[in-house]
Amino acid sequence: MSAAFNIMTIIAVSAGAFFFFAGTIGLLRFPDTLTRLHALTKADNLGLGFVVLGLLLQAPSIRDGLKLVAVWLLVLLAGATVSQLIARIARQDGASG
Amino acid sequence: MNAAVVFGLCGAIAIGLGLYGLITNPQPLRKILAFNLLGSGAFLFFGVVARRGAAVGLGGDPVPQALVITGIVVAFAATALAVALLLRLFEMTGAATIRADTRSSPADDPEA
Amino acid sequence: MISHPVSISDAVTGGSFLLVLSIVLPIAGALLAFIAGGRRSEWIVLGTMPFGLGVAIAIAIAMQKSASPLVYFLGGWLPPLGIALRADGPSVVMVAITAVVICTIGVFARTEFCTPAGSVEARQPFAFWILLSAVWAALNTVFLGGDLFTLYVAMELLTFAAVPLVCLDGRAATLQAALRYLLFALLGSVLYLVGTALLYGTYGTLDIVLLSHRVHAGSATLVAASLMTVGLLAKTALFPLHLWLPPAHAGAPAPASAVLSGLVVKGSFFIVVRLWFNVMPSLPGPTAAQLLAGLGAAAIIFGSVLALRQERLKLLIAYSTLAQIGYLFLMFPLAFDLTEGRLQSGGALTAGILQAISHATAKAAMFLVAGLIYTAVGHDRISGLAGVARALPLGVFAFALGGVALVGVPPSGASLAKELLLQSVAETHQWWWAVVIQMGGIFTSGYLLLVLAHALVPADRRVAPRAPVSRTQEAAAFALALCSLLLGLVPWEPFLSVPVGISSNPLALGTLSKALWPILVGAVLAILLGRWGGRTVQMPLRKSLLIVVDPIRRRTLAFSKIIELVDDILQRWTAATVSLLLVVILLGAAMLLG
Amino acid sequence: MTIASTYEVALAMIVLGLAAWIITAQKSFAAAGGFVAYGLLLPLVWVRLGGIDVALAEAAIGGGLSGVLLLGAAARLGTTETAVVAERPGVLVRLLASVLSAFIALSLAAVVLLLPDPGPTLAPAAVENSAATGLGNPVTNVLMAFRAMDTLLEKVVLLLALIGIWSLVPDRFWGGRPGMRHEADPRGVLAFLARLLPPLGIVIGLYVLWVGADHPGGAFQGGTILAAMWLLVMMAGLMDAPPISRRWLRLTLIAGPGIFLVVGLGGLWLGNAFLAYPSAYAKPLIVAIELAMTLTVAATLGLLMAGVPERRA
Repeated sequence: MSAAFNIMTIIAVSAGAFFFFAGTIGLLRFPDTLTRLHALTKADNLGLGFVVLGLLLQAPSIRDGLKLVAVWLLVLLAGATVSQLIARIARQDGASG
Repeated sequence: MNAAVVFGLCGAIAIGLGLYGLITNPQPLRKILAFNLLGSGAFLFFGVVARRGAAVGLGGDPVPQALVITGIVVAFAATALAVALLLRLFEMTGAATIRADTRSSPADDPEA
Repeated sequence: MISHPVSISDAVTGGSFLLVLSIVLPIAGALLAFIAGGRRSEWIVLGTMPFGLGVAIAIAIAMQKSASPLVYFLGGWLPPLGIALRADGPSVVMVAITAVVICTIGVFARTEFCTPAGSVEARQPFAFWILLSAVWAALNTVFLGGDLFTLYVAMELLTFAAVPLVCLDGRAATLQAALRYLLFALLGSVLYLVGTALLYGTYGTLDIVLLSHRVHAGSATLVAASLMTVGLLAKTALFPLHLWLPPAHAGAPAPASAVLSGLVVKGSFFIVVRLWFNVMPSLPGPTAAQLLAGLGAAAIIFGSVLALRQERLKLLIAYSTLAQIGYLFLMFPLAFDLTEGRLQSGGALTAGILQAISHATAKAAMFLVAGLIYTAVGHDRISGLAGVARALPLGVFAFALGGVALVGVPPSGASLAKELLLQSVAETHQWWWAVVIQMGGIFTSGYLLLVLAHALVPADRRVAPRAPVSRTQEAAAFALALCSLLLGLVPWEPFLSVPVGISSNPLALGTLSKALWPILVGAVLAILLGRWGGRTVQMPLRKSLLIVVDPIRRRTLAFSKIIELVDDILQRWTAATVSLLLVVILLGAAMLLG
Repeated sequence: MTIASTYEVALAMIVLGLAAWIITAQKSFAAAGGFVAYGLLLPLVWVRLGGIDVALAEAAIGGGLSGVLLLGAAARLGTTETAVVAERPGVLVRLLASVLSAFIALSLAAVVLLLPDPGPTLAPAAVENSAATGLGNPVTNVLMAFRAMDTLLEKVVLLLALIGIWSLVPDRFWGGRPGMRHEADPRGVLAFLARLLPPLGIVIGLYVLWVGADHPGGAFQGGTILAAMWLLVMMAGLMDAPPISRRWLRLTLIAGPGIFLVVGLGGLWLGNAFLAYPSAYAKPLIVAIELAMTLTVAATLGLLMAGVPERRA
């Protein structure tokens, strides 16, 4: 049982790491702010989601599991808001010059 | 190579980089950044010391760890004060430099 | 190694809770003043002053009675886990003098930093009174703290209280001076912090007494010692690490300058003393001690020559502080006992502490008078001081007394310090330091006479003070100067070791004449180096004198040009920080040599 | 090399790369950005060094508050950069500086590697004496009991930095509100976040304070989270910064050190020593002090970030 959990954790966390990696490449390689933002937020949300999913399987108690989910939700919320703000500024800058 | 060795070296190099930046970069803000780097290197030294004192089931000696927490607070207070001084100086003079013409005295009397 | 909460009888030796009070009282004053605000802040801080002074005196009495250092274990926790407060002789003396100086400055500053009628609260008074209280708390912690990290926090408290004092008037030039001061001081504190980490990692404690039992010469300890010492020197502004001092001390409002120059630099100096005399007396070795005193000697030459070349009174006093800080470091090689290979807490240490407190009182008095002169005539150009003596008779007299005390005329504390130093010179056969010691007195009298010569000349027309000068303020400055002059008469024996046969009769003719010749030489120096202009030159006697001395004057001026040039370079950030690293390395090497 | 040490070496390399970036980057804003990343990676280092409490403090302060402060300053000072570049020292001086810094770094590295291993430690003493306070987190025990004096002084340092910043106000704005007034779209996304997050954030802040008694966390870390919530609300324009003359504000700012001082003096009065807690009440007293300190820290940090008062009340 725990071996299966461990394997699933490894798979999920690796998938998460892959998405982070892809997102970072997008951040570095994409041409403008909006596409970079797109790469970053999309990949990071998924990536973190996978990491949290993987870790959930290892959580010692329900309480710790809930904390992990809370972390994920908070990061989603903050990430979404901040990328909105950045995108808005980028659009304004783009419009004015 | 344990954590104490790796991060001890890391702290020493951070201190070296911080010293170099503090000396050579003329912008006060960069000096403040360099000071923070120096400080983090010093804190890492405490961390190494704490790690080497790990005993009785603790991950590290709690005393140096507590010292670091106090140190971080003090360093932040210093950063805040320095940034406020710098921004106020910028507001008044439009420049951000600490190079003073040493012969022009700081307390110029208003009549002269 | 194991520490339990100890019972009251162990934690509290007779009256040692006074040590706690001396720190808590000014902190409480600052906190209460912060809530109360406005005029009440001033009253609260002034209200704590008599109590603070009382506590300082009570500590001295308690120590005299117990005839041993007072110790207090905070929270009942014994070191190494807990923190101890300790009062030994030097710290008791420093606590007492700090109380006297702070209280006198408090009396003086009432006129300058009072909340104007009609406003609820004003920025400058609010900040000044709280910062003054904080400086006091920080200094007492520095003098009494028994743990190197507590000393670090106290030192930061001191810096954060001192920096805003520099730029209270809010002008751009003083803001810049404050920023320079803060950045350089922060560099100093990081170096100190690195040193404490290394010491803890080697010995598992930062308690001064425990460390003194455990310390041995190892590479980590040597590196820690040189980093910590140089970090402290940067905060003390010992040459060549003085770039921040002249603009900061000269730019601040007079009462703040008095605090900064008289007291604040003594805080980090005192920690150097703690480190070298208490924590590791046998570690630095004679070469390192000579190096420290060498920097001190350079500070005396640079500070004094530059002081003589200043056009403005406050800058002159600031540069003289530079020289006087150098004087404080002359004691290190003289306290070194070559046969035992360690620093001895004997006559030389007493001299250093005495010099520190004499300077604290005298320099505070001189800065206060400079402030009065500024209020009275609206500027502090030395060449425009004619007639000031008539407008401010007591003030100028106080300035003269403070200067005379610093020169080392009996019965001043500085004269006793000089006697002690010269005796140590004779005992340790280091004649070259005798030359430097005498030079210090000569230079001091030089710039004192320079100022007095200008101030005592009658003006063409009556100088009408632009603003009335309060007699209380003059009296406060005078009291401090008088205090400095009389420090040599205090029976120091219970607190500081005074070898027998030192100035049994300070008023005897022989000692007086010994003190007078430096003044004469100083007068010559003042004539040679001072910026003489305006009326004073017209006096026939000096005119004929000038013809004789003109060629010599030209040579000395060329010399002073070189000094000014070097100082210009050292006041640049890069040069100062590079020399800081060089001093670290040199000091480390000197300690390695032994 | 084990996986753990590979990870540590890689982490150290990234941290040092960022450190080099902070020093060498052309633009201050880029350097400050690098510092934020640096400050976020350091907590990982601290976890490897077994200092979870420090990791929390470092993340909150180093990466969070200091980073925001420095980024903000870099944005405002951007125009001054070209003028100051002229003051850059010449090649020879830079070479000298790098040689000296490298020499000092090398000697420090040598010395720190030669420190005794296993080193001297107070961990057994700290654990052995933890019964006196009833707290399970040894770091909190050191901060609140064994070395309470340092913590008390540190809180005064924080307050003093704030007074120092306030003392820079132009006289006409004394007693006014710090910082600029933030005008954000009340229906915008930031305002949305500022309505949604603070209730949660306050709970988390108090939770961090509460668990700090027995697990990593504590007054400072909790207070920082509260300060962040306050700053968020202010930035979203939902709430203005309070005028610095307000009595309630000043009371909050000294509540921490004030109560600490009172309890400390109570210890003197009740017989043991200054800063000693009567053993029956040690835990409730410490939690009370920490609660007050959390509020004070939150208020102080928020105002330190807000800066110099620039507007009338």
